[in-house]
Amino acid sequence: MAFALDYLWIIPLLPLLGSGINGLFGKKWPNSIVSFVALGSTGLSFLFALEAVREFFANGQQLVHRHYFNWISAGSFTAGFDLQMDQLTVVMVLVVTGVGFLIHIYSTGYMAHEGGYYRFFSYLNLFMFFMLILVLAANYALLFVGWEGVGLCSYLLIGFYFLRKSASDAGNKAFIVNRIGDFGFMLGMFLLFRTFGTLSFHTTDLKGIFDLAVSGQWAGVHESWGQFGTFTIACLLLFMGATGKSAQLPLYVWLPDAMEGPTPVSALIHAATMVTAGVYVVARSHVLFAHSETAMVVVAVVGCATALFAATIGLVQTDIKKVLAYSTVSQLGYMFLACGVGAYTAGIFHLMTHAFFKALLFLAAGSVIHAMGGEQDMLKMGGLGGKIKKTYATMLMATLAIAGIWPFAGFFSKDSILFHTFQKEPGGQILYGVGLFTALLTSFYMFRLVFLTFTGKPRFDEHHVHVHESPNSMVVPLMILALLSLVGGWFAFPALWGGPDYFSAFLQPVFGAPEAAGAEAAAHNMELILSGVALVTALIGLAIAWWLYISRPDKPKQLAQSMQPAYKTLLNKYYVDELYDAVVVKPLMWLSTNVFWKIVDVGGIDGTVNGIASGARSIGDTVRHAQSGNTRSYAVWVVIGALIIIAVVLFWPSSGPAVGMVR
Amino acid sequence: MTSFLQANATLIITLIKIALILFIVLTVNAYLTWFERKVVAHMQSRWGPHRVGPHGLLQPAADGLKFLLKEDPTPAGVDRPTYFLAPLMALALSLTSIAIIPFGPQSLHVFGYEIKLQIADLNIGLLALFAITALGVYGVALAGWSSNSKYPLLGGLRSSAQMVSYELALTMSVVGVLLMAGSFDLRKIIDQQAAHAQWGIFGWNLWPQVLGFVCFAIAAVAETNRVPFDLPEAESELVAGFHTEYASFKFAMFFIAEYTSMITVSALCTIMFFGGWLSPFPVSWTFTHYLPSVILIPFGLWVIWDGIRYETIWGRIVLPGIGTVIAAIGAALIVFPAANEFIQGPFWLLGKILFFLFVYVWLRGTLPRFRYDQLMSFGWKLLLPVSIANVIITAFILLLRGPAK
Amino acid sequence: MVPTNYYLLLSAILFGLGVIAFVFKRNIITIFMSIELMLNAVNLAFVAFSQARGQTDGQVFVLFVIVVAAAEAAVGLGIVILTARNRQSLNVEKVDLLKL
Amino acid sequence: MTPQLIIFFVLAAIAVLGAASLIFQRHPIHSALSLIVVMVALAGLYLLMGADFVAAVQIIVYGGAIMVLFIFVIMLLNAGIEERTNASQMARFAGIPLTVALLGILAVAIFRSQIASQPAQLADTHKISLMLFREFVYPFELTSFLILVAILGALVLAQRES
Repeated sequence: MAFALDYLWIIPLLPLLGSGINGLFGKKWPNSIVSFVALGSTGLSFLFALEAVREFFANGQQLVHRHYFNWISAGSFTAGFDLQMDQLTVVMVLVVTGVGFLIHIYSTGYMAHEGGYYRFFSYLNLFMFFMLILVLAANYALLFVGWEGVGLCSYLLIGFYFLRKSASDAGNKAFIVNRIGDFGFMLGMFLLFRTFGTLSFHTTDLKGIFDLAVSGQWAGVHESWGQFGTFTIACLLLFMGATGKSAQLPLYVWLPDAMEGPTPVSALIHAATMVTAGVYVVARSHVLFAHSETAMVVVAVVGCATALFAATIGLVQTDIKKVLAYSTVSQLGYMFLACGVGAYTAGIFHLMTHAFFKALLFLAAGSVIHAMGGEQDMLKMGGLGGKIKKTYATMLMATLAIAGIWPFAGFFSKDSILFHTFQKEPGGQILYGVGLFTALLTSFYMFRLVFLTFTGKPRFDEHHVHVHESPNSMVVPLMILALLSLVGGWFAFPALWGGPDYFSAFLQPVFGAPEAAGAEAAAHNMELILSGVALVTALIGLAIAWWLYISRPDKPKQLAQSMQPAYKTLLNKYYVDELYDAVVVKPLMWLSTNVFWKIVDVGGIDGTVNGIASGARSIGDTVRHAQSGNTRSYAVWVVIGALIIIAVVLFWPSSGPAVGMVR
Repeated sequence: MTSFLQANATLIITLIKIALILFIVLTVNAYLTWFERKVVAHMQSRWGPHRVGPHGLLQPAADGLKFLLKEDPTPAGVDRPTYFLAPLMALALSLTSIAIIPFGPQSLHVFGYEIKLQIADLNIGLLALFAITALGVYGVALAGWSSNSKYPLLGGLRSSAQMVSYELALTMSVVGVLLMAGSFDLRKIIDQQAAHAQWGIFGWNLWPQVLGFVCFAIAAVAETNRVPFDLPEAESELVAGFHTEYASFKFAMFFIAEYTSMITVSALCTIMFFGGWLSPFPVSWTFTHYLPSVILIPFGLWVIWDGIRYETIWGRIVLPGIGTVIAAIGAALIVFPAANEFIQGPFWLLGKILFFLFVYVWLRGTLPRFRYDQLMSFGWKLLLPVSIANVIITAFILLLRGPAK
Repeated sequence: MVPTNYYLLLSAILFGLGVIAFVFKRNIITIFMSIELMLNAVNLAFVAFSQARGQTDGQVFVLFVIVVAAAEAAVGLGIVILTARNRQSLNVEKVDLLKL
Repeated sequence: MTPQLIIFFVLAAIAVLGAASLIFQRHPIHSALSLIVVMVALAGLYLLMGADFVAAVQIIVYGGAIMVLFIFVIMLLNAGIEERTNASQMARFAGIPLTVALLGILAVAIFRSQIASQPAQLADTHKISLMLFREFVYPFELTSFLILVAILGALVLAQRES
């Protein structure tokens, strides 16, 4: 009856097919066919996902787990190609396919004039495939496949303009930094396997990791309930991977550089979907985290710190995409903060809304860049509002959403995050304060971006730059996303007047009952107050931005002058890249050059090889003299051989009287 | 004494036979030279030797005396052992080969001892014969090499190449006969031809094996280094070939060896293809048994008549004597039928051999010498293939006929 | 009648002499001859065995050996002639290079 | 001391002496001659063993063809006394002892073997031919091919490249 649920694998398969077809044959085809294939595959998989979700609901939201075939089976370790679907997966799949589909549409317009059209879409579809595998996977092994796959696609797409050195460098940087995280992730997996003897989440006989973690029926249960036991280590390792993928401190450095890729890529991969994989993993493994306070705290603190840190950097950036990148980092920090305080619902909620409005922001920024003919520096823009109205409107909505202005989506999600953070004991208030301040900064730099870009007088030569509205293929997705970023948060609407929060209710089977189920009423009042505070904060940020960039346009420079060192520090992103370069890269280079190359490789490996060769040569040099070319010596050798053979035949104990057998 | 004789009777008889054969053969050789010279002379309308003795009949003796008495210089720088060995080898081998030839069907009975007209009755007679002829090469080759002089060397090279080449053809050409006889034994070969005794001459191997015979005849002439294949001693180009450096009796050895091998080969040819001692007439014609006397008596009478009117007194005395002896032998054969019966085989055999010897001389008087390359190409490209073809044909026919005997 | 061991011993001695000749002669042709000598010794052993076992196959083997020896002599002597032509020497110790 | 034994010892002595002189003669022609002597002696031994066909073939092929070829080549190349160079130290010093060891080991082998020797019965040519053309027909054909190849090889080697 449940066709789509039985054939879940079709959802990732379709993008893979599209990727394959485009990658293999697209080179010869015109853009129309390529885009048809790409859009067709993605759209179909979106529809199929919808159908699957419908059946999921029809089934009464039972956890769907399908085993298709044994992928790895080595000794005691078996990892099947298993897909599962629960509420969390539903959210992720819909976000990925939906937003992905929209961005595909957008890309057809945006990439129309770029080279390597088929290549771009092949990569993009491949990314969809891996991302879907990641979210559908029913065990860590398969999840890791998707995990690495999206990393690969991100590398390929960041370096899409591989002729630009900065692009390829950025790609390498992303790849390498992610490796560090993935290393942790793998260690985490190994530890989990060693502990539980399996990697699958749930199994019918309740032998999956999560089942066991809940029931506690697993080997070595005694030694792992401590704060620094198996769970803590495993969770921290997984979180290390998450920080790599989701650009948290200290591994966030690759994301801003990732902006070298085409804007749709930034929107899809580095804003909406891939970077949220870390959050997804943490949420998916919440059962494990639940067992380790330490890990939770670490997650929360890191998330909070990242949020503030990135926001401060975002204050002074002038490259429009860089600003968005840092805001992405900071928003991801919010999500981790939510996960850290145990408000997984809020985290996923924010993940979803963020997917909407951040994708929208990037796409709109892309539209702006498109309009400006490739110009990314906000200081060279301004006054675009009148010329590209649709873009302006959608961008404004997105900004309102991210700033957390009621009734846009961001308000609800961020509000619930802050609320749960405030309720978190102990130390919740501190985190809340930081989060609130970050919200202020967020709304400030976002409106700064909007004002610099769309209002005021044009700061560019209008004769050379011909500003024009983007084609519909780009504008329509913008509008859809704008609508989503308006209504995307309304699942939680009723919660304001004490009604149910449908979203959290929906995710409840996965994450269990939300905290502070106790004092409902008090919590409700508190929530109202906090919401107000958050709204006011956002408005303050808006006001500051207005004051600085509309009424007193000269003020920013004076400010920059007055607090030069802070400004410089922020402008240079706290010199983190330089720091890493000095601490990690340079020593590593030195090590590989002077030790691994000059000593190990040249001395050790080449030495061994050449040594063998020279040894052979010297041996041959000595043995060579046996081959004097003098037949008589050869004859003597032959005689010796004959002697040996006859002696063996004669005197070998088993062979007996070989000669005397004649009768 | 007598006991000793009785004890080793066979040995003694064999020795006597050897001595007898040697004497006969050497004498025949001697008179063969006389015969050759006479025939060639008459072919060239000359007298030939006629000073020494009547009709030059003592010429061979004179020659032999000369050979014995002449000085025998050994050239400088010869390889002595080989130089002395070579003629000995040649002579010994050629004389040995005679030992295998059977001269008659029945064996003589003296003092109750059975005496075959054959020294060694081997059941691989033919093979042995070929083995000996094969070794015959060395005499020539070594002689040529050891005399340390260029003409002999060239002669030796030529003769060794030639003999090896033609030996192949010689051997192949008799295989047909062997197939028909199914044995190497010369007596058996003759008996096989006797199977059709009533056909007389038409029962001989000559007819079925005519190809083989032609090949054999040619190869035989070449094997004996006779004209037209006498390149090893081609006077015009190599002085005297391999025996240039040999003088007096060593030279005589080569000489005798050559004539002996002529006799051997003739005998062989007779036995192989001309029915050996079989008479050319059907056995049923018993009156043909008187043919020996019928030939001998008139011949003797003619000799007497010729001797009487000879120039010299010596001749007028000697020749009639010989004639009367011959005639007497013929008469005796008529008187003693047993002797007549016994003589039949040897008579025909010797008659045929004599015929072939005449053919040899005849060839010498007629044909020019081959050129060396002609010789080789003839031997390899014509003679050998033909003889092989003969073997194949014979084998095929025998196969069709079913198993022999 | 002669014990077979005598024949075998004789063939062994001849074989050994052949080996000695093979090792100690310098002339290529002579070395060839020594090979032939060894072959002959083996033939003798063959015939002796066949006679001892009252079977004929040993003699057949001898025939084969003789054929092979003939072929070997034909080719080998051809090579010898070429060598002598090209090196002006029959001494194996002077002919110790593959190239001229 | 039966006559066969006497003949055997005489022929064996001839053979061994011939082989020895093959070694000691300095001139290839003399070596060849001594080898011929050996072969003839061996042929006599074959006759003594009743293998007369083999004996004949031995003399015809070995004596009449192969050795003639040898002598022919020697004469053709006009090979002189062989010079006694001693480039090969191995042959010089290790040769004799090794060969003696070989002989010794062979002798050991022979004396270890106990072979019932039978009276020499005549293996007539008929039997040999039957065996040759029935049991050993394939080897026989192979040898014919071998000879063909040898002929071709000899031709190729002998012809002067023009």
